[in-house]
Amino acid sequence: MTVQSGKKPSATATKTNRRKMTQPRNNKGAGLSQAQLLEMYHLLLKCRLVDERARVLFRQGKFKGNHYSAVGQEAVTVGTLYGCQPSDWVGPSHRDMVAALVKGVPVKLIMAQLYACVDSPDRGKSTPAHFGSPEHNIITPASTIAAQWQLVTGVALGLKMQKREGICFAYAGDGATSTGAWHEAVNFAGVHKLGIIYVIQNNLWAESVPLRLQTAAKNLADKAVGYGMPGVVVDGMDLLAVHKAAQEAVRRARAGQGPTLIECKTYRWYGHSEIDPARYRSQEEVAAWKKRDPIPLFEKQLAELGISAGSVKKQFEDEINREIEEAVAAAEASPYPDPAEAWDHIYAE
Amino acid sequence: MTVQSGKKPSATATKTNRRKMTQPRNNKGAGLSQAQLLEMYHLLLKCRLVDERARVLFRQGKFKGNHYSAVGQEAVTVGTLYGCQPSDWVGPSHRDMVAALVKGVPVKLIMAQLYACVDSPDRGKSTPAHFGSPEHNIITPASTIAAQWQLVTGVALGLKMQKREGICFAYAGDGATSTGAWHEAVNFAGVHKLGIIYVIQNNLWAESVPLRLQTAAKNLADKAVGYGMPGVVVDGMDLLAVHKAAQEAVRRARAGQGPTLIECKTYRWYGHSEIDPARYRSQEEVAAWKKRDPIPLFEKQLAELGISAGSVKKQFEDEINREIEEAVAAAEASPYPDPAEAWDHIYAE
Amino acid sequence: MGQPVTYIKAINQAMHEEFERDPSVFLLGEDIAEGGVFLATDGLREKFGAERVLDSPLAEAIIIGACTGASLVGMNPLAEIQFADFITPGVDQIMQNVAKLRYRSAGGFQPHLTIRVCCGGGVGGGLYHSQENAAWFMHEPGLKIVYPSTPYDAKGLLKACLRGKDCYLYFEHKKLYRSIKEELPEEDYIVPVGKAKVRREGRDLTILTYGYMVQISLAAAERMEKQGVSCEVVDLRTLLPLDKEAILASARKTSRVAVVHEDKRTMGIGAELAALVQEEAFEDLDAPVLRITGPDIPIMPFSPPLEDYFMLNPDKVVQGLEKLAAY
Amino acid sequence: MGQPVTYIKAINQAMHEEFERDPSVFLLGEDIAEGGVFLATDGLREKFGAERVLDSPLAEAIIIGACTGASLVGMNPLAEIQFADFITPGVDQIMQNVAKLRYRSAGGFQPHLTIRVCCGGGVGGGLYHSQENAAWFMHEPGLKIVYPSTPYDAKGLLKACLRGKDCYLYFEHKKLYRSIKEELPEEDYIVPVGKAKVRREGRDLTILTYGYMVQISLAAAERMEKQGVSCEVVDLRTLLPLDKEAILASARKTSRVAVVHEDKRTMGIGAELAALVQEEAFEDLDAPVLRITGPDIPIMPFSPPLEDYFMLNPDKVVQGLEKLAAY
Ligand SMILES: Cc1ncc(C[n+]2csc(CCOP(=O)(O)OP(=O)(O)O)c2C)c(N)n1
Ligand SMILES: Cc1ncc(C[n+]2csc(CCOP(=O)(O)OP(=O)(O)O)c2C)c(N)n1
Ligand SMILES: [Mg+2]
Ligand SMILES: [Mg+2]
Repeated sequence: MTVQSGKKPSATATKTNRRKMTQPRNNKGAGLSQAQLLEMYHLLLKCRLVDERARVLFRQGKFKGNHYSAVGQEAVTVGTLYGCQPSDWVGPSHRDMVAALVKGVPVKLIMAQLYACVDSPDRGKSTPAHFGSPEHNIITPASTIAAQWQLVTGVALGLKMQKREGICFAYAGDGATSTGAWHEAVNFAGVHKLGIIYVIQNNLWAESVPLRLQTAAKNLADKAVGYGMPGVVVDGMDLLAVHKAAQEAVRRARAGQGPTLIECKTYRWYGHSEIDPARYRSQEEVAAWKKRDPIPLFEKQLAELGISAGSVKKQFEDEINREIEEAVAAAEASPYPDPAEAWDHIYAE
Repeated sequence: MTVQSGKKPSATATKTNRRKMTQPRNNKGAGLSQAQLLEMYHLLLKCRLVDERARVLFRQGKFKGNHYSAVGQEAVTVGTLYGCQPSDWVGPSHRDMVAALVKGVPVKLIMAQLYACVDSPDRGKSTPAHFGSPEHNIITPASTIAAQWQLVTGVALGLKMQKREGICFAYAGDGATSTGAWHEAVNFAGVHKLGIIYVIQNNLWAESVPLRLQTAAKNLADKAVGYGMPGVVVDGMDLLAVHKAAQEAVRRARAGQGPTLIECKTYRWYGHSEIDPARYRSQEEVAAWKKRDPIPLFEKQLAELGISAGSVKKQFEDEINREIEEAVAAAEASPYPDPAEAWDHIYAE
Repeated sequence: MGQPVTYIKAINQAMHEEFERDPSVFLLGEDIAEGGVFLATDGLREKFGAERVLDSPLAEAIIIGACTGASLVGMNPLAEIQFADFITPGVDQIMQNVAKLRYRSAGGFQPHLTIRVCCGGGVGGGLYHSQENAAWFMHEPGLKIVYPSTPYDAKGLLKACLRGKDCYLYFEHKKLYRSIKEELPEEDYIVPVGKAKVRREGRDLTILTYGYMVQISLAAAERMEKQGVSCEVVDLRTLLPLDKEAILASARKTSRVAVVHEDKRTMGIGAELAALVQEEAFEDLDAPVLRITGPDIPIMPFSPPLEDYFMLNPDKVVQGLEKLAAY
Repeated sequence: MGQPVTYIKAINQAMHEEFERDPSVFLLGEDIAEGGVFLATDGLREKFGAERVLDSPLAEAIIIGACTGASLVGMNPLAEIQFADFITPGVDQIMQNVAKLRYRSAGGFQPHLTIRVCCGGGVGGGLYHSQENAAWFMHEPGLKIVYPSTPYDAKGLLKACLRGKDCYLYFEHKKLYRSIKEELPEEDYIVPVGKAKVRREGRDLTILTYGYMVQISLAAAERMEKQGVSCEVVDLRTLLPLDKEAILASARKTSRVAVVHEDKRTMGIGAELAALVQEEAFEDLDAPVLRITGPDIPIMPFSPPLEDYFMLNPDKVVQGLEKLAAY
């Protein structure tokens, strides 16, 4: 199962990335072929399963640091990034570990990251939540919220100046929108009409801080007008809706028409991190959002399009679980870096 | 000529601050009495004359540092601050030296500031552009743009927590809106519904940087929606228009209804500072704006209201110039601080 | 004396008591109303209400800016920076307003606030939950910096800050939160800002240290004792302004001085201490002031062996002290 | 050798030449396209176009963040911080991304950029146009800090940064901009990062200094010579990493060391230098390392007598050196 199968495969996309474009029976499928829809379904499941596995591993004490689960938010990740090209860049937030999967990163690399072993892209330097992969143009994020938002804005500037192929995807939560770093970056991209899609994962909470204490704005996407760019609010549980909104933003970005700010209303099922019991949220609130689980929701959409998810689910899950278990085994077997590596990579020369 | 003569004099306003409320002949006068309108006119002239005098003094080498002239922008200053109470606070920008006049500061203190002598409120510590007066609740601003915007937001928070009388006025330019500090402050005030009026002096330029390189927003006031507060665009050359917009914001603030963001479209006649020849602006642009000089514009408005500015202008100017010359003489005569004062006021204890 | 309490409980108690004592105290920070990651602020909102215990937007500059402003109209603000790593967006306010407003207004405006900063490594927190960066702020007269090493001091220093009139950075090391307990006096007390404390008397050499490293240094001193080297451990407690008298007295007494800190070496706090001691006690020194510190690498890496490599421990400190004693 | 040029002209030339040489060089900063307050960037936009000479919004963090990001895709960014005083809003990016991205990605991402920072006092600029704050950044391995004192070095060091692969802070002292001239080679040259230079040979004592203070120190050395004291003046040129070899060689040669810097004393660069010298050359020292620095007050005040009080001058340096020589 590969992932860079956007509608317009770029020069760098491999042949195997291209799939037959069988249109589903009606136009609800956001112009996606059946194969693409199933690929998205596969990715949705993969994000879920890898994340849930990471939660278990953390609770088993298999890795240190922390885990920031994105379970519940998968439709945002898959919907925005699906179809992106190898030449595109991602500036992930602390909750975006699984975004790497959509960009084609093998589970093995992510597990290596959790285990902080030599096989991780950063050889154990960064924490699990701050996965990056140079090979996949996923920037290793700093923990300071919205710092990566600035960096990836800079990448978009560089790509534009170099007239190089590729656009950027920036991710951050509702809390991040309050930071000065966030504001400066979005404003800058507006001025320079950069090819970047800003995705706000509005999950209503920043740790224990509710949205109403974060900002008095009605919608976070309302902020876009202050930067002279389109702002879009989308149901972050609806994979196809997210994807449609994202594709319009992607089209604009690739056409040099500038950035878009997309607010996805979503929810994290679990605490801010695995050590947060999240008692500040009511059980009703959590239950209501869990009812809107993006996976069954997408299964229903697939059914409406005449595609039976049930017939592939087990196969997909098995495939994914096999990759996960192999990845865990590899990470378990991989050694920690040598302490002397602490001195590597301080300077280039 | 006093200045705290708002329509609702506070308990702290002195008797002499109250004036007879003679309504002008039609309602174009923004509900102001003839005496109040003339007082505003007096302040407008005063801001102009003090600023022009400062320019001359700087060019004569009478003081160091720099001067950031606000000539052209007086209607914003007078229009927003006129009627404010002694208990109200001001967070001025680097261009707001003359705002102090509207808050009732004698010219003497301002000249002392320019001369950096012991009679200045900060005994020569701060630069001319960063005039503050604790006695008048004018915060001595830092030079880092929008830093005072944060401070005065904090004052508004404190006033609210203490249930103390008083609201806040924050000033900054178009350039300042790009800073993270600006964003964080406005957003914070929105959440806490603080009693603060944010005034953007949009003079189209930040040093030599034109507005289109500052932000892609159509209007800077558009940013308000992103903070859940009203945003108002007003002709910053029209004193009465500014005052009306400000009074509505003041009403909201005093009633506990929260902050307002007011964008005043205005123009600085001269360079960014006295050392800036401002060649980056076209002569046509400058000429067009000079035609909209707020002083004759207000004189016309007065005339329409049946008030003859001409009959008082000379008297006002003489009065003001006398105060200025006395102030300059006093500043000239006042000594510099003793070098040992460099060690004062580092700590409270 | 009551029950033994942890360092974090002592901090929590200090806040509870000062909120009680002074109605103008309020707390502003991220994720604090529910008690916070470490439960430092536990119970405050329940007891004193959401008007005095404010969850702020995710924006460190305005946390500090708003507190500073509020202090000008009679509030007594306590700001929390959740992790020291995240103080950088607030550095502008700290450097340009907090540290300078009193000065540049010639005392016309008198800002005062306390900023609690949770810092330090050794808990597997990785790059951005381990920074120990008080050094950045020691270059700023106008600020005072305190850094307790025990529950007693944690409580007493926090109370001193909340009763003082200056602008305080209060660093608390997360590794200490639950690792040590101490019985605290029942009655009200403060620990004065600006005073170091000799934690262990010694004759042969002096260790200047603070925070979590006090524990490590005491353990190292214990081991040196067995080798016949008597170490004096001076807990600085206040980093700015330094208690020069106490520092120099001990340096003159033992003639050999080591500085122990967790943070990286170059321009760490040890630089100032070494410069000061050699400047003022040159004739008394039998050896150069030795810096035993974290390595000069950008940030504490995450992987356990890398973290271990970064962190000081009694072994590493003993190694340094042996060299110093043998000089 | 061509015409004598000023320090600022040398900076301007370096930029022109490197823009010419490397099409991936671009400049991002406030108020730079028109040439800037001091005309440092004069002529660049006219010659290389607005696509490579970008006036940024008023936002230091994104100036640095955008440059860092752009460097990841092959650009060679030159950022300008108009006044060192205004670097604080960008400190977050500098500390957390610029200095650490290479490290925390284990070299997977290779940021590189040059940040020009106009600093220093003595020009009547007052509190926020006089700060000299390189010290804040010396605690950050991952950064390199250069600080030229002559037109030759200004040009050569800027070129070295623009050809290097690391992240450079390039401090330029505004007092030097037009106060000294020097003939520069016609041919292309660089001054290597990391190498100090002896500006004046001497036998009796060493002055470690940099930037504008090199001029002041040379003047002071001149006067000491007349008193029969021969001073060696070492211009550090690079502050991070320090050229330890050159520093220690001179210290060992003269046995008496003074550090001269304009910035305030506590945790100023002199702290690290004093710590280093006593650490490595203790046995060679005949006197403690002396710090001759600005006073520990929050910021350079504006009023002329206060500014004079803050700024070092040859008189004050001579006073210090006399004490050191007499020790
Ligand atoms: C500058 C900064 N301040 C504080 C933190 C601590 N912190 C980590 S995540 C977080 C909340 C983030 O909320 P949001 O942006 O809504 O993202 P979410 O976690 O909900 O996905 C905070 C405060 C940080 N990482 N960086
Ligand atoms: C943080 C910061 N960066 C840069 C500067 C230098 N600077 C002083 S005024 C100014 C332009 C301000 O423009 P604007 O906000 O539009 O106000 P105006 O001068 O037009 O009134 C700049 C960049 C500063 N004072 N603070
Ligand atoms: Mg959130
Ligand atoms: Mg402007």
